[in-house]
Amino acid sequence: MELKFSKRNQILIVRIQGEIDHHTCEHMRVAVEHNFEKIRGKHMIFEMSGVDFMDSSGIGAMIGRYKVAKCMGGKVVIANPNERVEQIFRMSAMDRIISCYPNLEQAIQHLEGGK
Amino acid sequence: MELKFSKRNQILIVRIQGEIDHHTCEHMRVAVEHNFEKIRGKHMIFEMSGVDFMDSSGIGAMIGRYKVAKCMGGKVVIANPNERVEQIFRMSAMDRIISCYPNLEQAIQHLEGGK
Amino acid sequence: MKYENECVTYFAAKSQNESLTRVLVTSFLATYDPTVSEITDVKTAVSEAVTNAIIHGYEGQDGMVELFCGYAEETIYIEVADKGKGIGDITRAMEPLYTSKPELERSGMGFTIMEAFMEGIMVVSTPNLGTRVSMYKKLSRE
Amino acid sequence: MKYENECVTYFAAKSQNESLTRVLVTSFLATYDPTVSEITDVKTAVSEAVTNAIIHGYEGQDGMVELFCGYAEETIYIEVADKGKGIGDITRAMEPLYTSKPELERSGMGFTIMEAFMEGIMVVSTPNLGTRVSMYKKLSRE
Ligand SMILES: Nc1ncnc2c1ncn2[C@@H]1O[C@H](COP(=O)(O)OP(=O)(O)O)[C@@H](O)[C@H]1O
Ligand SMILES: Nc1ncnc2c1ncn2[C@@H]1O[C@H](COP(=O)(O)OP(=O)(O)O)[C@@H](O)[C@H]1O
Repeated sequence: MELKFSKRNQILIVRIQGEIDHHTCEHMRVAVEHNFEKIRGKHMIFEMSGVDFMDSSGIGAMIGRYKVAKCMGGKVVIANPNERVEQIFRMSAMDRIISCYPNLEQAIQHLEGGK
Repeated sequence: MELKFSKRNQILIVRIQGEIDHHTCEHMRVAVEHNFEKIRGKHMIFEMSGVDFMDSSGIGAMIGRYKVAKCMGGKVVIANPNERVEQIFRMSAMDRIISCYPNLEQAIQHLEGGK
Repeated sequence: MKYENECVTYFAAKSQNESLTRVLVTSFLATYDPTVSEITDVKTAVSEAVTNAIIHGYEGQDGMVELFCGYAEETIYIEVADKGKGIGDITRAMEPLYTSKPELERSGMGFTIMEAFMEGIMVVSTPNLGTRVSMYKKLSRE
Repeated sequence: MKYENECVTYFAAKSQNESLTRVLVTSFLATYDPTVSEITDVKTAVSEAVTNAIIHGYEGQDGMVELFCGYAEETIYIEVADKGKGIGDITRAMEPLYTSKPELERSGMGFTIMEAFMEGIMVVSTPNLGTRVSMYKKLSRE
């Protein structure tokens, strides 16, 4: 797994490349928390067009990040998940707290449009 | 392994894509013999730029084809082997009976230039 | 059962080996012309079961995990086993969203995904002796 | 020996599994930042030993082949074993160009390649009981 971080106002944008499993989630958790604190972020967007595998560890990791963002009054949003990733998110009914958008622009719009 | 056959006069040109091991060599042997007979070939050129793995089964297969070509008064020549493939050929001293050329044109020239 | 092909692997219960098991099962399947979606189904189910063996079975302690792959009559058979902690209440463990380790960011969706992506699943477990998850899936093979 | 990571696989002695063993060993190595050339070395040596177990050990008959991968102190350890025919004269078997099966288009270069691409190799064999080839290679890890 490779992670690329960028920010836009109070949004931490995380581009994930590769496989999301229990092993790589450990690494992701640490790196995301670190960068989120550094930019004093409020929201997180996970851009997933480069994700070629995800199992249920990905759900756990997203819910974990959701809790962190919620503490800051923020949200977590997924951009560009492939069909499989979206299917796994839907199965867990996680889409009720974390929305998926077909691209980064719409994800940003959603977060900046809301309060 | 994928094989593509073409001919030029009495030369059967075999483009190999993929991995050369004991398993795939079985398939190659049958397909090459069949095509060599069909075109009533004399020489064979194996174009190996697409070979990403070869073990000693490849040496055995090339010597096997050399014997067949020799019966027809012909030769076997390798074109475009990567460094590894060439190393394995050199280790077996096979380069004394089967020459390697850096590209298909030189391989053809060698066969058509000779008698 | 007589398998057309079979392969059993024992590996250290380390998370770095999760990807190895996916690679292994993908390569095992490759001979049988699976669809991309079948490969992903089986890979995901294996990943869930193997992760469970590592996290829940051995809870980070040393141990060996077994992964069996078998193929017979257009069907792929998978077994993942550990000699770890075992599961007390299998029915509850298999409920969607149930997890005994929320503090490790588990979602409780592992078994649900295995059930959704494979055709059949059977779990045998004895507390302190270990767990064996057996799954199968028929390939379409058009 | 205590390995940092280890993995042992038993698979049916079928030639279709030769590529599976290469994929497995590549994936096992991946965690340790090997160079491309180190990966190819180990993959090739494994391919030779596994092919020998299938062709010479079992001679096309049913049987199971064992592939062990271990890692400790920057060194990869590989063992390939079969319970097949065994080797009568190991010294002769290891000579370059010696093969007992020229009719199957074998080149007799298998052991020579294993020796060239790995750092150490040991062969233990008993006629009618089987053969175990143990190899190791230190990784450069710059
Ligand atoms: N191999 C195992 N050994 C012990 N307990 C297990 C094992 N697999 C699953 N469990 C138990 O079943 C529960 C549910 O598993 P699962 O649906 O995969 O969700 P999760 O892994 O996210 O907790 C786990 O939380 C654990 O208590
Ligand atoms: N696992 C094995 N079981 C029985 N005999 C073997 C085994 N491996 C190697 N041999 C013997 O050693 C010989 C040399 O092996 P090798 O150098 O790999 O060349 P090749 O496989 O091309 O014959 C073989 O021809 C065979 O007689």
